[in-house]
Amino acid sequence: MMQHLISLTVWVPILFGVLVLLVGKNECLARYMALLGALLGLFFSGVIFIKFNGAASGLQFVEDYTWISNLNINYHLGVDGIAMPFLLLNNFITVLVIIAGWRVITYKVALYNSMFLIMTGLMSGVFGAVDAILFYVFFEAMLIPMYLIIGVWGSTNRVYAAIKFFLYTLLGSLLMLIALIYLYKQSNHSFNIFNYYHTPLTMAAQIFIFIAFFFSFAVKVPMWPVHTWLPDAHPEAPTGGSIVLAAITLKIGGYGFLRFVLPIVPDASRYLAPVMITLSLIAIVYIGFVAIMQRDMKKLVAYSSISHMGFVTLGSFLFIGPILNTWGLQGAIVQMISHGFIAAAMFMCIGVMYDRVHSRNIADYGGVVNKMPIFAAFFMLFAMANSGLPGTSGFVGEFMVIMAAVQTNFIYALIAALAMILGAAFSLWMYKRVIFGEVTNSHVEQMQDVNCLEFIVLLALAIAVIGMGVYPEIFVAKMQTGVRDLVLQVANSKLGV
Amino acid sequence: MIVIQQYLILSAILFAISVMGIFLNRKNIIVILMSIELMLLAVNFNFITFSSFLHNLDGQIFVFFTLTVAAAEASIGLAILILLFRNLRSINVQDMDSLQG
Amino acid sequence: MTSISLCLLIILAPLVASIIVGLFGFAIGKTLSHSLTTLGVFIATICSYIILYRVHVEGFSYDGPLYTWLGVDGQYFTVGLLVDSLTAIMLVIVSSVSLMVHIYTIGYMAGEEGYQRFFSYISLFTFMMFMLVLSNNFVQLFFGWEGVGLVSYLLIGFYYKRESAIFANLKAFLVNRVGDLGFILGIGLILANFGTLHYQEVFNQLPNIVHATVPYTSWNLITFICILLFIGAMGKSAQFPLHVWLPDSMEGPTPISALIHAATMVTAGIFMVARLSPIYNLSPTALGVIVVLGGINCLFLGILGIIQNDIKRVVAYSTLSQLGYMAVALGCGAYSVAIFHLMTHAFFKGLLFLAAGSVILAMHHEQDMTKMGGLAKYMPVTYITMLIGSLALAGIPPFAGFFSKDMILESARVAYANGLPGGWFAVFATYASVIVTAIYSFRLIFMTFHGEERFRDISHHDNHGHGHGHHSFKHNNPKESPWVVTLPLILMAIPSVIIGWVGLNGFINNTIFTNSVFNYSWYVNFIQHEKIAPLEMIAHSFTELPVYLALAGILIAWIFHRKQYLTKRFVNAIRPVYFILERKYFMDDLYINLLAPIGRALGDFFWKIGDMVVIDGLIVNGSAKVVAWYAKVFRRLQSGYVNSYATFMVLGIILLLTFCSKLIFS
Amino acid sequence: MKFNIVLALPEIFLTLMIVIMLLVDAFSCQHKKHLNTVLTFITLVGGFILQILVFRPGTSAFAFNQMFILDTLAEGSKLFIYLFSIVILMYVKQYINDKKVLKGEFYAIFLFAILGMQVMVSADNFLVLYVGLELLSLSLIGLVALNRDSTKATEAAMKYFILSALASGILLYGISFIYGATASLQLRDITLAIYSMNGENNTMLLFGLVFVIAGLVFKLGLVPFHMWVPDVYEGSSLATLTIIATIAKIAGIIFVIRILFTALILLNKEWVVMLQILAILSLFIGNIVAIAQTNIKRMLGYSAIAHMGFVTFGLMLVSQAGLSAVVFYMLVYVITSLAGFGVLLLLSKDGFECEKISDLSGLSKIHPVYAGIMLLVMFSLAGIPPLAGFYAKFVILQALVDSGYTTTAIYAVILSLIGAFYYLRVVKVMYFDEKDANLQVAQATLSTRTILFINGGLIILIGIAPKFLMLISSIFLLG
Repeated sequence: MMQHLISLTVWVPILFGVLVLLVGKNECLARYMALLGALLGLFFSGVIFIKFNGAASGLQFVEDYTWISNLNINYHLGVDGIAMPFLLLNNFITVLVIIAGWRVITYKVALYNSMFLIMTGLMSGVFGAVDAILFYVFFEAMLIPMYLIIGVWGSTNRVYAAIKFFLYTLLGSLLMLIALIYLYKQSNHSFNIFNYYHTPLTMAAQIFIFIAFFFSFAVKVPMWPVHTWLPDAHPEAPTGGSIVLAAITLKIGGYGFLRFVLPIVPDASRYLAPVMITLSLIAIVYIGFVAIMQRDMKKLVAYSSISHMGFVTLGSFLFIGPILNTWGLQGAIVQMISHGFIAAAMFMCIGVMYDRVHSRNIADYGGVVNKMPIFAAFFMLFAMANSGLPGTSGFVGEFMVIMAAVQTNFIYALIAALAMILGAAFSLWMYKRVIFGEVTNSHVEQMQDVNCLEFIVLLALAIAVIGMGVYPEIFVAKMQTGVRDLVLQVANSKLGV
Repeated sequence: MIVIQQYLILSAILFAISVMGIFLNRKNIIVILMSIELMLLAVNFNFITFSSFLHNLDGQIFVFFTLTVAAAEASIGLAILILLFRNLRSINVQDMDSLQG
Repeated sequence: MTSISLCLLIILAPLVASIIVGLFGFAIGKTLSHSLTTLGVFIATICSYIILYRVHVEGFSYDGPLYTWLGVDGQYFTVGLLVDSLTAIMLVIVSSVSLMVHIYTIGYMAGEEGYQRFFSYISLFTFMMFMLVLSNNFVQLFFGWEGVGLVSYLLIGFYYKRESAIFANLKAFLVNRVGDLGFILGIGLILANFGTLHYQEVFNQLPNIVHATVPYTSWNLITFICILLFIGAMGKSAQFPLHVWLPDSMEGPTPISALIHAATMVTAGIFMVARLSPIYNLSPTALGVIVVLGGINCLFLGILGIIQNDIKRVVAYSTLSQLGYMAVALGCGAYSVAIFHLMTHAFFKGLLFLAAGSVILAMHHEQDMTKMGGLAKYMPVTYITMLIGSLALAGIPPFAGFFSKDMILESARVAYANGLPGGWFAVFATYASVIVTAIYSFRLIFMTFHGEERFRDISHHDNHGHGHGHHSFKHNNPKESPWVVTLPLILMAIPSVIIGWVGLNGFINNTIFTNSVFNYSWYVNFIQHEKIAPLEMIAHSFTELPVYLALAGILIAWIFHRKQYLTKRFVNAIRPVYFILERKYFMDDLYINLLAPIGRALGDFFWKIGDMVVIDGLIVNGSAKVVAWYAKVFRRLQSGYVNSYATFMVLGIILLLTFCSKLIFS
Repeated sequence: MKFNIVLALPEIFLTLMIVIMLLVDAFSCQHKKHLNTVLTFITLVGGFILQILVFRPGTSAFAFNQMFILDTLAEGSKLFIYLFSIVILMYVKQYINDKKVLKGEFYAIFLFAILGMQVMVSADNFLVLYVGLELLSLSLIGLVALNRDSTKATEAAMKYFILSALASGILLYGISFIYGATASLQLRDITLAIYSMNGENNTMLLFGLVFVIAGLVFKLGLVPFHMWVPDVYEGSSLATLTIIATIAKIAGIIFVIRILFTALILLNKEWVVMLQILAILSLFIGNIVAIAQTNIKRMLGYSAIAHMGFVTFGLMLVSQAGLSAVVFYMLVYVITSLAGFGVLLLLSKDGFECEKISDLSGLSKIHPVYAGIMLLVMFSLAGIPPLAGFYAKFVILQALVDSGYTTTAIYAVILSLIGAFYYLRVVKVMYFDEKDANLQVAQATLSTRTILFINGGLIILIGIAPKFLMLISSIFLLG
């Protein structure tokens, strides 16, 4: 049992997903079953989180079985300090998504719940995989449920969004596949990711691999300029879809940079770091400005996600001399987890309003606080977190990355810190127009405050956001060793070997 | 003395004629069927030439088979042609264009 | 109880009260809500005084962690406590004013919507302010810094239905964020160069860094850090040019104007600089910058106070001006004097705001002074306390403001004499501002409490929508406010009178802050030569210019009040200047009509051109279109004619032959 | 020893059964519909069992003066052809019964086609190869033309006939040159003869090679010898198409492997270049033009061109890894396609042919299980893990990169990305669009549904445990 915790985290939700499909006719049972599956996933990942030894180096909860022996592909799972928090985040969010969709989703209930459970399992697999092909399988398989989620339960422009999302991400991942196969060849036919860490590579090869990985992960993150699928996919997806997409799927991109790009091609990373930093800074500022002007709330939050994820990529590529900046790296991870909570919360809030008014347009709202004071309070908290208020999780990651950026180059920090202004501008301006003011129209007039289920979800997220802001050490302590090992790994050049 | 090349050139010419009969012909399908026959004959000619020059009987045996198959082919071809005419009221190559793109 | 537990109690009592009232306020009712929060702050106040006693008398001090907030790369950031004399004084100021405001609010907000919410907010604010002053490191300071900003945002927008209020709070937050940008970069540079964010550890390392420069430039690192940090202070303490949010913040209910926008939050920047005095002492350049900005605030923003008709705005501009004074004191290296003024200002300005609130309450939420007048006989307590406040503000001896302000003038002269960059401007601005201060504060007194009773003609229209209905004073007179309102006024008036006497020696001679605030050497030298005591100082003052300037100011205010035609003529004479003043030096226009539209235009440009046209249109959909175009072209090859199919096969053979031809003919 | 007729026992049994069926069909009354089906089933199962019985694992046995070979490659592909034929039979029986025009001939010709394939995969001599090929081609043409009243079907049959006759002419012409250069029709003897030339350039041989390759790739449908594929796919009835698109492809690829890897292996330097260029063209045309299609059969035709291009990448590597990748790819491709055609067949009823992509509109609401299987098929064809199709692509790409063809691999994945678009469109139609009024679900027997379900399940199962099938495909090449 203990040795198979990651497997359980991966397969139990998937199994439940299939079961939910099978009992599809009985919607009520399907819902409870889905909740049970999600809770079990949360339970297992929670056990992993608690049992995880933050001081120990290397992988924990390792499972290694032969899978496809002729190609030396193994069913090899394990987590280190970098991957572990994401498992918890992932399962936590899924529970909330299931609850959030409890009453709202009435169309193809079983399929909806099952898709989310399968998604969770697959994403847990992504974070738990040690074998590159296993990783890739989970990584790509996610596309299928996500495609359906966007396409089936999305709104008007869903088909375009779903296909765009799919092809965009597929483009990246196919190139990654080639890079993985290339690495397989270079590393004496091994698909173990950690073997790649010690595989000597020439600079040309490293740059090639970097570009391949870049396409794959930058699209997922998404980095400017390969970000345009996100503002289309988010608004079109149903609330749960947006939440999962923003909270977890994007993190896979950031995780990929840490797990693959930096340690496997350290020299190319160093060499191309200025490019990555530039793109990240563009994302932070350019997208920040774009977000200000959005009229669609979900688009706004989508753009704000891109801007926030800019901190992740920025933090991941801050070098001081040849050494990767621990602050930046740690900050990137914290930012990812924090953004998981905040983006989920923001989309949840918008979803709550959407369910009542059926519009995402800022102009269709105004004075919501008069009708939904409790909701307005939650939304305020999350909007503030989104603009990086200290005491909320949104601050911690940004703070660490900015600290790291100052150490590398003051100008980077200056530009990155503009996010403080822009973040506040787009979050609070939207908040002002939507929540404050007199009740503007009859739709708002009829709005009811949050119901019990919504309250539970929002409360859980609020606790997460504040908890992570006030006491981030609970997460950070578990990552320390993982991050340190990564920094040491990246410090080694592969050229001279 | 006739050298092997001359035989081969002859059969090549026959082959070329038959191929051109297929791809230059825009009118009648019958002509195409005839071209196919001619093509097989060109091949047969080649086989026999080689068989004779190599003193190896395999080529000639092959020719028997080819001829038999050619007969079968012709019968099927004509059968389809009839069907086609029944459906299209035409055996014009250019009229056979409902499947395209 | 140990002092640490006391400090924890100080922090937690308002927080717990705030959370309980915030979450369950609707359930526990108004009375319990205000009792609970007031009790929380009361406990904090008591504890603060105990701490002050222990620090001041028993010499207690503490600097230690509470818990580890974050650990990276072997560096641990803790949430900790720093208790020393500066903290103790600040605790007392904050808790006292906060307690007064809590009590006052019971009366002021009675019957308003969101009563519990308001109490929850101000308690939360008190907590954040305590976090700010008690912090022993920059991160926690920043937490408190932003936390008070958050509550300020919430409170300015308290009347969330009012468009002007929700505009003002957004503006306040954004302008503050501009300051915070500098602040966090300053923190970043400190971390990068000192390797720690703990105050004491930073101070300890200062000698190693003194001559360091910013990479790739020849700028002095310390100066750079100081200026960046001061940019933060400029936001929070409303220094020019980031002052624009403060006048607008008067949209919030009056108690918070007193608490947040006069007494405590806006002085956070002053506190921060004083707290970091060891760093600032190393950079005369940074001090020069502070002095000049402070001077601008002090004089030019003070002048704006003269032309305001909104009673709260007058006080608000006066706050800007006084913050300018504090900044000048900081810039002159007289940090303890700045804190001194901070303290006296907290009381008399808090008093002024509360009294103004009392007037507003009596006038049924009318804030325009042109619709008041002659209130003195109806509201004696308010009148007297407000007069005390104004006298203190104008710096008339022996009120509290006199001592602190006089020392600021003194320190400006000292700094100028010692060659501080921009020192001359500081001297000029502070002196000129004395007269300005007197004019606007007494203009307020005269317009509100004296002269004809203009309010009689005005049918008051209710613009709050909280159920007062329509009132008019045709037949009934304005009434003095209830005791919960006047009690705080009286309680605040007392320190406004005496605090200068009490604190003078400690602050001026810096005996009180021996280990926490370090004045610049020229000021220290100056003070050593002059032994200053209250009575001597008062006596001495009559031989000096400032008192006469203040008196002149009062006189001018009186003349303009009495002779309205003179006012009009004067205004006509300086029409262009008056226009500039009316537009507030175009600062609001700069932000609202220039910078904000540029930002929005950039956003639109990036979105519609960058994202939609270039990336999506050209690259993403463009490549899809190219593929679709290819599909159209290549499907035409499949013409449907069997002879063309055969042609392709033959072409294929030719293609294969060409690939083989090299081998054939080589 | 030399005659060894036992090895050909399954084929002989097949032939006998065909004759019996023709007789039965001629004399039985019309309403005994099921008799033909049952007989076909018995034939296929019998053939399958006999095939197992006659083979001694791990050996390569010859018969008929070495003209007929039974090695693991032949045995394996034969077994799979029987197996898949049984599946096809299950899928098509309802469809055939519903269609009034198609009678018992269908089964007879179907069996003839199978016989042709069996002969082809076992041939070790150009003559046998040719006979098998023609038997297969002519049967398929017959099957296409069986839909007599349809203009499209007859047109497709005519085009298929003309082009495949041209192709066999080209092939024969090539064979004649090879025969002329090596004085043999025996595949193994040809290798020896080429070996004895010591790498000297022999114009005749190379000339023959080009023509043989052209004839071969016609069967696979590589560009520019692909023109018949979309037309025939569109024109054939679904039942016929299922045969053409699945088992015929297996036979075709084994046929190509036989010729290239047995007879012409020493000329690989020459044919690798040719195959590479053809494969590149096929990927391009197949994937790009498929995007513009509205008919799902035609779209699958183009997709088949692209897939064959992918397979050819495996062939051109001339390595054990490449070949086993090819076999694996083919098996996965056939299994996946079978499920797809199965669904389409079950959706066609009473003369309604489910062939427009839009015919599938809203399938997920009408029949979620079929929609689910179709979804798996589409994603598998697009090569999305964890479905079988991914591993098929993966092994080919892996083999490509391992042999240093990294650029080719990148090209291949970029075109698969474009390819993914049209598969996605099918899913989109099924899941995102509103119901189509025409669409009805045919009543299928339990056995058919079970088979379809297993077939769909296999797509996932192979995805989860691809090792088993990979093992099988490497066993193929032991002989």
